[in-house]
Amino acid sequence: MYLKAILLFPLIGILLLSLIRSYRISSFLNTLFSFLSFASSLLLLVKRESAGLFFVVDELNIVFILLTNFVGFTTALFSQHYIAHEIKTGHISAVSLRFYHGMYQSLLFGMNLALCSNNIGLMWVAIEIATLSTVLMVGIYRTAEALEASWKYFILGGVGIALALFGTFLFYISARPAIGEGLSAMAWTNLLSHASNLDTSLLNIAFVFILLGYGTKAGLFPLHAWLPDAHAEGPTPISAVLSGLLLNVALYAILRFKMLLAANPHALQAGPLLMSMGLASVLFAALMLYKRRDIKRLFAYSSIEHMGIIAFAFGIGGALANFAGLLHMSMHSLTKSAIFFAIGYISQIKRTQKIADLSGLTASHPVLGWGLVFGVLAIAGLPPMGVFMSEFLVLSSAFAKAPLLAALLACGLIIAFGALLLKLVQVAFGEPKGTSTVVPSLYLPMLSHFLLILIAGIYIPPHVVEWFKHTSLLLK
Amino acid sequence: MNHNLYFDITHMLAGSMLLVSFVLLYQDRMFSLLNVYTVHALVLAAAAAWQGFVQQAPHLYATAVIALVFKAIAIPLTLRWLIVKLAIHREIEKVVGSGISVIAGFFLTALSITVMMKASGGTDPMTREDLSFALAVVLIGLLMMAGRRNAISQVVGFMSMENGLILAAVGAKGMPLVVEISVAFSVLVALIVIGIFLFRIRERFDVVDIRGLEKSGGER
Amino acid sequence: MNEYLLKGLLFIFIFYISFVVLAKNNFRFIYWLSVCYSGFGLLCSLSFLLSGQSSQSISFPLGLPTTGAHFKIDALASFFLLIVNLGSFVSSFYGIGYGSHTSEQSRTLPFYIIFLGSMNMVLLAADAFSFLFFWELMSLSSWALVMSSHQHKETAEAGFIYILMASLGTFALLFALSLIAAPSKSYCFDQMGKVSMDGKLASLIFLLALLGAGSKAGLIPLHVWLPKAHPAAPSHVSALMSGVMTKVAVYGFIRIVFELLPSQEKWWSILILIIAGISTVVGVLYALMQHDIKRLLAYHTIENIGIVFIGIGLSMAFKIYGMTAASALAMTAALFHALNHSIFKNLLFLGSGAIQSATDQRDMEKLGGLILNMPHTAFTFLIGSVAISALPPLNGFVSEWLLMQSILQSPQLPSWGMKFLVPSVGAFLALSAALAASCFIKVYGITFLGRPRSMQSTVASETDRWSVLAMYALAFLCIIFGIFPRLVIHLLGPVVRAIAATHYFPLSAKSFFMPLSLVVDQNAYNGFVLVLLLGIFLFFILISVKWLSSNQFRRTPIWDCGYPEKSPDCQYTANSFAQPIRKVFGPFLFATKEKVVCSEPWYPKAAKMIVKLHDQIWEYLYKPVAMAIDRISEKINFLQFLTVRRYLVLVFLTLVCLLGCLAFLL
Amino acid sequence: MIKNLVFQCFDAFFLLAFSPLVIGIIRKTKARFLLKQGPSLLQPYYDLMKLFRKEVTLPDSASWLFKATPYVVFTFSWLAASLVPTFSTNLLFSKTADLIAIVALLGTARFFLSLAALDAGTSFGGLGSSRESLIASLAEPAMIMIIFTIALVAKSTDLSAISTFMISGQAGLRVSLWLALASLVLVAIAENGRIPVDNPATHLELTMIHEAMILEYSGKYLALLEVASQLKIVLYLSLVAAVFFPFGMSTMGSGISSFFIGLFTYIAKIGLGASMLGFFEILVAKMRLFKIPNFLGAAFMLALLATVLLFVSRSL
Repeated sequence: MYLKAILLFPLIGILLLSLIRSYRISSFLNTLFSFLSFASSLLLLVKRESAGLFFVVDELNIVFILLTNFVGFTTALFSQHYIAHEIKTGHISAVSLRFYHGMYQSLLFGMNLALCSNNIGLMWVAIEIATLSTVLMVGIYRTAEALEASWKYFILGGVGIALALFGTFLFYISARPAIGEGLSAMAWTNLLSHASNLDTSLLNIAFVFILLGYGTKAGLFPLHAWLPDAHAEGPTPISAVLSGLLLNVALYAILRFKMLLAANPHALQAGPLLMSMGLASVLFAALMLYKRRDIKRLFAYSSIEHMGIIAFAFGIGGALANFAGLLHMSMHSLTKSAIFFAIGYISQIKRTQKIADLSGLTASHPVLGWGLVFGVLAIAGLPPMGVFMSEFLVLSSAFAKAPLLAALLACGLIIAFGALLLKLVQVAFGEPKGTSTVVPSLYLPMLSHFLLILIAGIYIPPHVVEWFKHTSLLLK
Repeated sequence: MNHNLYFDITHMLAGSMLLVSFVLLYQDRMFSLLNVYTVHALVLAAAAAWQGFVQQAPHLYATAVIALVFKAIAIPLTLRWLIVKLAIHREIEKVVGSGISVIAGFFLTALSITVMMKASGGTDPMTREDLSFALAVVLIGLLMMAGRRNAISQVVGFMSMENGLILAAVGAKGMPLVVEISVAFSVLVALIVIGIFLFRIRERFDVVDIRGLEKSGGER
Repeated sequence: MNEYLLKGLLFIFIFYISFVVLAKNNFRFIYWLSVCYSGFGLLCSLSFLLSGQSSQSISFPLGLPTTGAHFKIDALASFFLLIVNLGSFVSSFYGIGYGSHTSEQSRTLPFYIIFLGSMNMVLLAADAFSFLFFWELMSLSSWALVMSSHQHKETAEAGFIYILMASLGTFALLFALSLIAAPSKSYCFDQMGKVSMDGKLASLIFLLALLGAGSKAGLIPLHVWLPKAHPAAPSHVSALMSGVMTKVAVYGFIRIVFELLPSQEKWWSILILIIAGISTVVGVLYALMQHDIKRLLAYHTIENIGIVFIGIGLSMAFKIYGMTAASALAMTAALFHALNHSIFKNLLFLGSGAIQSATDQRDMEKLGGLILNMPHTAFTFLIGSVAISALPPLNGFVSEWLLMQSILQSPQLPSWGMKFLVPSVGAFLALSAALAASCFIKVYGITFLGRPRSMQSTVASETDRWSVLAMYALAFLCIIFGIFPRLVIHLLGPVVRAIAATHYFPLSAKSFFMPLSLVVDQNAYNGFVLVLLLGIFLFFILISVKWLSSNQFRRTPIWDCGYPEKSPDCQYTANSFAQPIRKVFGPFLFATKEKVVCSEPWYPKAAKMIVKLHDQIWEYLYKPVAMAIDRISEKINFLQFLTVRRYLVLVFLTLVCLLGCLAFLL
Repeated sequence: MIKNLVFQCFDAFFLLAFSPLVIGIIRKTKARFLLKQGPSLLQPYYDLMKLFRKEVTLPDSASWLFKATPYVVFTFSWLAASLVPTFSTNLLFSKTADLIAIVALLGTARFFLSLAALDAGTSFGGLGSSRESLIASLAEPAMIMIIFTIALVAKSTDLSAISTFMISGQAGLRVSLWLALASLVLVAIAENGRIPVDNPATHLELTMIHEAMILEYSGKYLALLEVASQLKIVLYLSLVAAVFFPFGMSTMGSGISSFFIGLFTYIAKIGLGASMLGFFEILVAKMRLFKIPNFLGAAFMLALLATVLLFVSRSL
């Protein structure tokens, strides 16, 4: 029932919000619906339903459902004030506003559906819904840059869609002889239990397509091209959700498929593939960070880097590294969205996204400035924040298993850290410059994320550990 | 009819789709490109219908109808209208020449056949060959997108890729209808979005050339 | 009882950190709290060391899931706790007064607390995660402290290099610890050291530990951040960073290499000795070339860390060849020097802080004559200078004497390489001690003596009483540990026994005060008798001179061989003082270029001398890397500006490549 | 114990009384070799008496350090000198400091002297101080290598133990010891500021080092510093004697006759050493400042060679 609820609330939200014209009501309703889905996802913790042919809630997705709805809710909160200012400055028209809120709920719906679907076809549909909603939202400012970013996202995303769909077909075809025709051959639970009987070679080809298809969504190098622009040109709440959630959902899909491969003893080792793509993403993003001049694009590249780390972690495999990967996914989404919250207000206050025009924020705007410092240090993997723990686990298991690659990864991390720090010092320290406007802002979303990652850096609840551990075993 | 004939006809339909893909690759005029694409969609419709007949799966007829009405008639007409309206019916600018792209297409076909033949030892030969043709069509569609500068021709490339996907889907026995509908749905959405885009682009630029669109190229 | 102490330490830590929120900007409160906190830590470590109990450990279900957070106090940890808390005790005390001279307290206070706490916790941590957690937290909080004067451009650069090097070090340590943890499948230190290991792997771990700890401690060539970052922080923080944090790095090195690794290879000690020897001499030569007083002190840290590592390297060499007694002696010397350095380096940094707050100057060329205006600072700084120059009868000499004695044990090493290497290191040590002395003649002479070179220096006044008290406390320790070195050696007993399996100076109840002398083989040094004799001789001379000579005196203008010059600019400067040494060592080490610009006789203009020093390590080791990264990022930046079609080509090629791999490889 | 204390006290005061005479001997020797009459052997004593009686002038800018330094320098030098065995080994306080500590005591004295030179804020003071630091820094490694060589042979850095060992003749004739001796002589010349490193007899010369440092001193302070530098010369001469020519030394516990024999041989040895130093000084000319690193480098190389040869000869 709760499962239905997390799907139903956004659905109602889509319908209702695309009709309401008033900003006040619609933004409130947007937050309310996000909160309702968050609340029902919390209830999901208490009572879990058994897997059906279409939906499933298990150890792997429960954390992500919870996380998605939580970040969805906090972002909705953040977006209330953010969008209010955008309307005031005339960046967003009334029509676009209806569109925006509708699409926001449709994005949440898509992600929830993708996370709890037990059917590879349904998951594909869900991810497409989510992608298309974000495509539309990225272009909402209608500036040349925004449209271009949106177009880029659409074309590359479309190709990704096609590739992922082909992969999905291939999975079905490989499963058909073992499970039989029809829907049951597309259900995760069935696929997993019959994994060792699936057609091995088809599975390999299918995985390549899935990796490229969903990898495009996850922004792995060299499929990343849409990501920086989409983050930079869209409204900041969307950047937060993109980085914090949609990338995770795409990776989650890859993980599901990797699980099948892992359960089949003869199938291709997905590890090296993920590792090399992850490593390439980390190194590439790290080097790209240095020449960035737009602060949102900077953190978009940082997201690519972190997706690379996660892919690398799953690529290494083993209980520890998989655990680390899952942890890193959750930590990254919390941290990165919080950073985007801070940046959103900062760019509104300073009316610029150019790094060179921002300076001395800790002096002029202590909460935002120090918030940004905290977030960047957290994302760079410094204690006592959660990313430190996940990076510790990733690197330490990598050092033990593949020292050379791990050393390369560490190099990439240091290079990226250097770049982020360089920009951070420029933005947060020094003498403040430029004029600033007063912007109504709500720090609660940002601070709540920070509190969570702070706690996670020191203590992870045993339940979460259990879920992650169980999943790690399945992932091999 | 005996089993061999079934097989041959399936083979022929899939093969002709690949052939049409090659023809698409070869085109260098806007209208003829659309015409060839219509043929592509028609062959797909035929293949879907044939599969529906062979597998005795009535829902595949629906797929065939969708392909016929939507891809073979509606979309080419829309695009033709767009081309006229935007006055871009000139030669397609290619990055590489037709000859080279056709050779690349051959390589891709060879690759997909190698991959599929090597792979599906356990599956029946019909699915296997069907799949290898479908994969080739998908790859060629992608090649087209990568090799053309013009937005319309890229869209055509994209759609031929979708056709390849559907070819694979209809070849797979017992594939639930959910998937086809979703494909149709996605194509529909894709078109709508493209339409919105074209209009928006029209508001600001006079050409639907991606180069014009990419003028700003992000941050400098 | 110690269990309670350990628990107390941990709980008070949490309690203490949580006070940041309450105290806001009441800096006196925070510093008093820090005094109490480090005082408690000091008591804990002393009681542990004196009671001679075995280790106590405790664990919490925090930190790494399933492993938990483990904390342990043992002899080694408690000795370094002593160093850390002694330093932070005095620095916090100093902060009570010094705090009023600094602006923007909110940028230092929270991080100061975290810094102190994390240094303590690194020492207590007993699993890899907690260790690195607090290690990195220590770097992070000290980075924030460095960044507290964020308006200066150099600070940003210093902080940047610092935190990058710190992360490099952390990654290296993480690498090392992961490799140790891998076979035993546990991150807990207690289980980690128990597995035997392949020699090559152990060597890799050693190199990584050296890289990790060395970069934090400031061994050459990993030192580049140190002289930039340490001076940038507020002075009491510089004192902690230089005097104390580097010791935490030494602790980390000893913990990993001597405890977690089952055995040591022969060439390790050779490598350590070479690096440490070079660090001592090059560190002090760099220091001699400086005229920023805090930067100079920071360079001296490199030298002293080199000395500590010489002791560690010797101890390792002796241990490998089974000479446990000599190993214990060298380790005693190393640890003693670590303690000494933390004391006098703290003292000197606090003194420089007092100068800075009195004159607003760190450049020695603008100071002078402060001995008249700041008598207490001047006196304590003099004590610190004598101590750091390794001159008797103060503590710096005792540890260097012990180190020399352990160097004298080296001919018994069977390896020929070591036979030649160790005496050369001894020569390096002697050279560095003498150069340190001349460096501090320069520092003291230019800063405190002579005539004031600037207005601020003329009108400077003595610093506040808290700061003075803090400095006197440290100066007192310098003297006490020089006269009664056995006090420290007694404390070191359990530590050295834990590392080197034996203790050179036998521990007995009697040996606490008597005999006061240190005896190695037949060689002896007795600080107490020495001071006693000095006192008697001095007394005799004072009496007899008073009786013998005329007691008339009068003040006159300076004579200066008949060429007196009124302008203070005609005094020797820091730069000119170092000129002979620069001329001897400079061309080789710094590629110095000196150029004298004299105007033509008919066009009178001040003559100028331009000295250019190049940090060759920076230019040949670090700059190329930075340039390479910059160039690569410039080269690949075009990937941001491709057209959609080109991105599609990328996707397409990736797909084809992967399919090709499937087709032809599998 | 009491006897030992008496001997030790005698040693200290004997050195104090004897050291100006050594300077007298050096000056006399130099004068004689230059075919001059030269001042009386007792002239240094007269000079000191004169200085002690004179009024002190203090520079305006001088601080308390300026006044304290002569006492500090004197005390440290005197203590260091009286810790070196002269006529007898194993005196009461010989276990207080070994050779390394004695050298370091001189270092403390030099440290304070160099500081005092900077105190008045003159250009000459800084010049002397800066050059002295250079020489001291370069001499230090050579000294340590010498100590190392000696300690390797005698298995100790304790001077009494070294002398006892050397007297016993176990050391034999070793090339290393001769090299070490040569090196020690070079170091001693540099440390004491004798020709060719420094010329104690000149003023108003840009090459002066030690004299430049004490330029502002007068009266009793100057006298104390003079005595301190004389004690330092005696110290080095005694060091050479005790390590390389220890014959005739008495040891604690032996009779009064051996005490007298020791004392007279000691006076003879020091006298001989002083006149050899005087002779050497008239043979060479003062060096340029930047030749001194080469000079001390040679000392270091000799000492290093001594150590290496020692390994070869006995494979310790």
